[in-house]
Amino acid sequence: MKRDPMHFIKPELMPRKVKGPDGVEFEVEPLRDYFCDAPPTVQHGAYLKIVEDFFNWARAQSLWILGFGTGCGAIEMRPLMTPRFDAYRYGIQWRPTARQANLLVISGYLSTKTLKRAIRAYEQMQNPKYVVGLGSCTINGGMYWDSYNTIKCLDQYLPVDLYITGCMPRPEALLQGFEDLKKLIRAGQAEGANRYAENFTWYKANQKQVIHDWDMPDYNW
Amino acid sequence: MSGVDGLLLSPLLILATGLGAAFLLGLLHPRQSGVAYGLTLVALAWMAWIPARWLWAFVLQGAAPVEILTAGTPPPFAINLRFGLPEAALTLLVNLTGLLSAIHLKDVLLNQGRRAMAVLLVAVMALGGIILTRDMFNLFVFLELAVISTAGLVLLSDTHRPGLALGAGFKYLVVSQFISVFLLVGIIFAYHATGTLNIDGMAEAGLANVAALAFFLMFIAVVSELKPFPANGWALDIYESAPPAFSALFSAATGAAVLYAADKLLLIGGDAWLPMATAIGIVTFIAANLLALPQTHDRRLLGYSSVAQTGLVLMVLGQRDILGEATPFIAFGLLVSHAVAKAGLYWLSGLVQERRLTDWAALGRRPLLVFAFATFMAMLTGLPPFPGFYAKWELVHHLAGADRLVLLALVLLGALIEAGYLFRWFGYLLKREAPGGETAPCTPHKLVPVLAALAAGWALAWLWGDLFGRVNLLLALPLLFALAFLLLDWLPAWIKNTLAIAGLVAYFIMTWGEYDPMRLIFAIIFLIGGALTLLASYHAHGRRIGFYPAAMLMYAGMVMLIQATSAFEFFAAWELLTVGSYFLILRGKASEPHALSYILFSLGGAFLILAGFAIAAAAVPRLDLAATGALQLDLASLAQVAAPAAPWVFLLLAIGFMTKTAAIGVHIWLPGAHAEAETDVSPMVSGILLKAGLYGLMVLLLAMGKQQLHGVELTHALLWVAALTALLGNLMAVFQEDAKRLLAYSSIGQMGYAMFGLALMNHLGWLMALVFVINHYIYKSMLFLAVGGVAKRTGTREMYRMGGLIRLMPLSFIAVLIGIIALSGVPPLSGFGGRWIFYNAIMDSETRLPIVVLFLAGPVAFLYLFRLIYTIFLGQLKDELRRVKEAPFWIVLPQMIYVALLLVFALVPGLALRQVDAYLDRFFPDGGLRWEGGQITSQYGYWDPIAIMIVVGVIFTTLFLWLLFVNRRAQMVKQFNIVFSAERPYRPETTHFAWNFFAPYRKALGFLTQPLATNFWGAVTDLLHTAGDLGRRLYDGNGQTYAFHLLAFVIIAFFIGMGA
Amino acid sequence: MAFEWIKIPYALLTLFIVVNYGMLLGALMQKIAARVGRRHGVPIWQNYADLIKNYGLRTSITHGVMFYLGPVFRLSGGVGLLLFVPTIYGSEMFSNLSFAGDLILALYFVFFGTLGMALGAGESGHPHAAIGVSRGLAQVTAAELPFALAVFAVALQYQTLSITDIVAAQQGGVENWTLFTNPLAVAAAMLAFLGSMMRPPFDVVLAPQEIPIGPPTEYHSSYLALMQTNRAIFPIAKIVVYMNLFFGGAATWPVFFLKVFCIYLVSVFVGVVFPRFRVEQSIRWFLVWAVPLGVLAILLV
Amino acid sequence: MHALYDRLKALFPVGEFTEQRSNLAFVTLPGAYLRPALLHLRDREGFTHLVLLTAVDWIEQGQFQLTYLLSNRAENRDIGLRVMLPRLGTVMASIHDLWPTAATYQRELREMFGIDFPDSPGVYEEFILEGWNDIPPYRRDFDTLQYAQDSYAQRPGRETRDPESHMKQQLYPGKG
Repeated sequence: MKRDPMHFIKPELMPRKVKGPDGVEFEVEPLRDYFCDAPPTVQHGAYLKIVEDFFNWARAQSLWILGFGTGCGAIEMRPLMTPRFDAYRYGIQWRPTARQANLLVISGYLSTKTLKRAIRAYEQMQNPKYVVGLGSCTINGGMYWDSYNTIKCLDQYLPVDLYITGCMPRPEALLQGFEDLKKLIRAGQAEGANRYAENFTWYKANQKQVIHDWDMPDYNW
Repeated sequence: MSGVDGLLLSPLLILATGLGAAFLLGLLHPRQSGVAYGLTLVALAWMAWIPARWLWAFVLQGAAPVEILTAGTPPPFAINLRFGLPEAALTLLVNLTGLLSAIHLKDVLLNQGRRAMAVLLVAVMALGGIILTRDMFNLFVFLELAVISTAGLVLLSDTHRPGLALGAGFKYLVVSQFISVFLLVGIIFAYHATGTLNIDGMAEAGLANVAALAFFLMFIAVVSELKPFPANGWALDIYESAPPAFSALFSAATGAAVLYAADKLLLIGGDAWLPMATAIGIVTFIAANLLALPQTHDRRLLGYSSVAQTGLVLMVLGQRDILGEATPFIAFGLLVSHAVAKAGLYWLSGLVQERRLTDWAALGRRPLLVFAFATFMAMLTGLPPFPGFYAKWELVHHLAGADRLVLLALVLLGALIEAGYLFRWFGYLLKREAPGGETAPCTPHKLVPVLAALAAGWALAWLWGDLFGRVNLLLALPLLFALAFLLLDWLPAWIKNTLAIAGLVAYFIMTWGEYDPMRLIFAIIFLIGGALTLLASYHAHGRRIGFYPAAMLMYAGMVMLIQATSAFEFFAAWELLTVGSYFLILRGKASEPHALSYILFSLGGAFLILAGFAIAAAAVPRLDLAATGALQLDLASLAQVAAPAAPWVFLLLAIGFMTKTAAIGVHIWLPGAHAEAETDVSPMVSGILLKAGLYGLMVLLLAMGKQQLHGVELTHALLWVAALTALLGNLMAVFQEDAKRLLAYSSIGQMGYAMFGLALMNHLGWLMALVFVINHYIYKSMLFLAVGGVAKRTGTREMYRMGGLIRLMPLSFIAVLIGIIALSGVPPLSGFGGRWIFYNAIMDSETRLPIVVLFLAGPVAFLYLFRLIYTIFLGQLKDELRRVKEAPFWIVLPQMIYVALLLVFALVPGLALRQVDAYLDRFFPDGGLRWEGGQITSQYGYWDPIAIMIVVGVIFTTLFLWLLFVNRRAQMVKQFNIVFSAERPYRPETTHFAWNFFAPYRKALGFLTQPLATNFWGAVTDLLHTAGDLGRRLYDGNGQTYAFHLLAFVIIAFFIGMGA
Repeated sequence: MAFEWIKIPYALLTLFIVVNYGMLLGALMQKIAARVGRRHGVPIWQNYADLIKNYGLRTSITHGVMFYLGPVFRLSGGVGLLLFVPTIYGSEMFSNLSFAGDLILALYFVFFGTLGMALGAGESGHPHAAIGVSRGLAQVTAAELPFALAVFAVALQYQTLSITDIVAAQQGGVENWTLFTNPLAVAAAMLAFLGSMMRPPFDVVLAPQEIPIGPPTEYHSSYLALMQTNRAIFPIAKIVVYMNLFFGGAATWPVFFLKVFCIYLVSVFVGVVFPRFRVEQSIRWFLVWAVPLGVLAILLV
Repeated sequence: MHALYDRLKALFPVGEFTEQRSNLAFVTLPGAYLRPALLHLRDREGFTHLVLLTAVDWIEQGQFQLTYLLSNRAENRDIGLRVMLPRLGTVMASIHDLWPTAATYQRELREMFGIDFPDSPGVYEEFILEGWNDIPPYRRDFDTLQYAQDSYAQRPGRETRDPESHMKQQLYPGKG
């Protein structure tokens, strides 16, 4: 039952003939006409190190998490907003849109179906951006080690900066993880976005290996 | 007899020729129908020539009327005929109609042979006899002759639909005999009472007093021949079933002749019988028009219309006590309009094969015939420059002068209903698809009568203008310029466009010194603005038949409007611009119903204005109407209208003007009319035409100022109307899906603002109104052009079908962007000036509450403006629009000029306003502005447009450069590269949030946009139609019923007339 | 009043002070709201970090020209509004550029940024942006009405449209403030104020849960930084208008800081207590509760 | 429930009857009689609610078992109808016209078991899986571990322990 990837292209993404108001027919190819397909590039920091350090301090101090719960671990992030943990103290906030977020937390198991969305969300964030894998499932599949539809190893598909172990890790562990991430950022070592751009073909190959119905451009701006 | 008369032929020859030719025809061999036809034509031509020659003599050579005595004895003992100016005119009319009808009837006559021709000749001769004779019994004889020959003609012509005409003719005969009995009995009684059969003798003997019943019988018999309501079913069947040319004769000639007979009888009856004639006339006028309203059969509709027109003339005859010397001018004006137009329309109907009104679409492709139809329609509805217009003006003024206001209202109501079905018909003719695409065969003998009527119509228009004595509209330069385009319509559009632009500009250069600063603003908008808008018309290819005459007619009307000094000129100009714009609007693809509602509201408004002027003229003390007979009312003397009439005059005029500015309640015509109009017409009718109504209001308010009615300050009421107009116009704009409708509703709102400014009645309020006038002209023209250009390219006006066009149509986008910023009043563009003056103006105002409504209206504008620009230019580009190009150059060019104008006006509003500000000091001495350098100061606040522009510009530019610098490497993405909750959009259609854009707002305030006004006017129209339909049940096609109608009519008339 | 070159550095100084005060005040208000929920909330310098972070982003995207212009419009609107209104009463130095126009200018310039922002958001092609704008505009029609009425009432009361003159009329003691001389107008205006601060119960425009923050959904990096700057300036600029019209203005910077803080706090107080209104609910609320106050205010002046 | 069974037996050739609880029972019947039986239960017996529609893969018997679980809310009792179908080329008539929700179940069954329900709305659209290119994963002949190992990169060094023995060792060390 192996099928050609083109088999999975949705009808709305198929090239189609349309007739303009002037009666002239032409072809619309949605994947080409509606999506930008420029590849990502490696971005260098500011020319002056002191400026870059200053930026890194600000980046560390302003972690905006994309409000995207991929698995059951998302439930452990909610308490961070409560008075008990109050992650806002540490400059951590949640943003509902990928454009404004700079931290993607993969919160638990990631089915291939969600992986596709996670990739899209990650690529729509702007450089520099960070990925934190939450819980055993992101590390080695965890209890889903033999599942037919979850990935077992997140860093094959997205440039993970930090894993937080546990099944599930407690909110305290999350806070600790974020503090560790801040250290990485301040040290200028959280360059996942650049790693992603550098190893773009490798990541894409891995992604496409598990996502059979690849119906989007290689990079989602 | 004078020397001149010696050269003239005896009028008796008219009768003799008719009879003789008919007799001769009998001698011919039945097969020689060609010869017979020739003989008939010659005879008719000869019969027409004699009165024509006489008419010439009467008018230009000063001939005296002749009395013709038969048998050589004076009246009591022998029949006498009179031949004066009216007789000459009428016989000419009758005989010409007969001649042209004979030409038109060629097929039928040749087919039917000499008998039919003889009967036709006899009929025409008999009608001539009715006109000429002064003897009562002789009149009876001619009437009988006319009736019998009419019936004979109908019966003879019973060819194409056997049975129908037969029935009609039979019914006609039956009912006619009833009438004859009345007449004969009346004559016997009258002779018994007075001992004479001579009409003048009876009059001298005071028959009406001596033997009222005798007179009643004679009178009612003659009136019944006029087919008064309801005793007219029998006649209508004739109209419907006879050949059209014959119906023309029946309608035009018979009507004219019998009306003259009725006039003679009224001479006997004296003043006492005038009210009855009036009553019968007006009831017939209204009822027949109502009955015509639901008609779908063309000839029957024309029949009803004929009856109505005859009724109107009868009513005029009945008003001779107050009309005095003006009676012939009015009566003939109406009569010839009716006769020429109706005959023309009947002849025209010979060119249409099917009988439904919609089948007239077959004529729609023939400009000449359309022009003929339009001419006839204008004649019937009394539009300038035709005789009916002058007659209506005089009539209404006399009625108002004698305080017969109910009658006045009824006349105008009937005229409006008549306009309703005629213009609806015209709409069918132009806009409906011809059934099967067939056009009727256009043989010369069918065409000649139509063209003759057309020529006669325009000749009469000139004649009546000349007779009117003061202003001959056909001599007005702007109107002539517009009419010249009728002759030039064969030229390609771009040449005509150049001519039109040159004409407008040239006329402005010729006249600009004549205007005061306020009028100058209007003149600039009408003339220069019109020329600017016409630039967009260069985009049209081909010849664009009909566009330029209509457009230039509208501009001519507007120019004449601001040049008008007297009420008559003003009103004529008003009607001209209305008609011109109607033809313009009608050109839109789906504009038929909207154009109709436009013209009806406009005519309704115009009639209110007419009534207002008439009442004002009556109430201005110094005018002695009876002495002058001329009803010249200067616009300035509106100020002198005396107290009880003044507020009513104000009210009538204000409502009349407000129908043009589309104040709430009478606004329903606007959205459709403006939205459905062509791309370059929308800016004309919205940006320019709407200002005519404002101009009218300005003239009115300047002259009359504040008026009180039952303790209500009318300007205060106007404030409320204006505020509600602004609010509801804006609100309704919010919920439109159609971009042009949105703009149209927005215009309603904007006009509300301008009206509000005027109604404030203070210096700054007026200045604000003028700012709105200027601004609205610029940005609404620009927006309509931009949206029209987009609609042209995308093939739709529905905004949700567009989207994302900014990259494809950047110039249009800029125009719309500038337009909406200006319209919304956001600094630094010119709309802010209007808002600033508004706030200063209301500081001076006593009234507060209406301002609340206006405050609410303000931000609502943002809603529809954002929607306009967003749903068209931003958001998601659709599949099929991906290759759309920028709008055509000639549509974009004026937009860019408007952008420049807006910026200039934003920077230096003083350029346009300073003069007006100073000028307004004359009327409102307090509260003017101070202009020092860039700064404008009122007594409350200040602003400096240049400083604002610089400050905003500097901040904006700085930030923009900064953003460009820090974002210099931004990746340009495509339209689906949006964060879509980690998904991707499905299709542009489902991603473009545009349809029902303000759904929550509808939930909250949608209840305010219930179509109350639309429902109200819909109910009024339904009511009229239902009334007409009910009336139709009277006419069941049964001869007995018709006879009964006649009896009932006579009895009712008897009780009402004699009982009183 | 006329233009002098020295006004430009003065105006820039005002701008500098207000931006910084706005940044800190914004965070402070967040902290206060957090304390209501027994949290500590963001650090007081959080807004600076966020701003720098956003400028520090290395990549960005653009949807087109209007997408660029949106934030520019937005911030121009904020800066312009601030500079068209005199900040410190009686100070030639901080009368800014108010020679360009009076109260009406300020009133209408408020919309400059809103309109431009709406257009920029529109070009992003994101339906949530359009939905947010649709909600925001719908709400603003009702929310601005009581304010407009109050402004009109105040202008009638003092018979002037010049802000400086209005402030001058309120000098000489607390009892001369419009707050006490025309409480109806102030009440109406303060209700309108709630509607314009993008806080609950009138924050359905941004509605982070349903339409990810509405109009600015697509904005990021320096675009967002510009908008954040505006977020610091604009509320204060607006409050300055309120302060001048209703609360006697401010003659010195400390008074200015205090009054702005207190007025700002009103919206925060209300915001932390009430849940969110839907658009039609808030429109009805304004029409039922705030507008009658405004109408009374203009009738009773 | 026995009374109900008797009534059903009178009408349809129903097979074995299993009473799980006093208010839950299962009957087996041939697929051809499913529809009339469902209609009877829904319209006459008050079982108005389709609780679920699921399948069991009896690979040993070469059969799929479809279970239609109906609920009578008024009397608080449930009945399950079982239909046995051959595993090869399994096709079953759709009941989406009786309960619209059935369409969703049927879509899932087609995707997860490969049981076809022609005419069921959207039955060939992807339901949960995207781009699935193997045999339906709930069939017992699908080897999920093998598939996971083939498809996904594994992190080396992972150990698997039996939870029972591991926890015993953790909690009670030394007790064996």
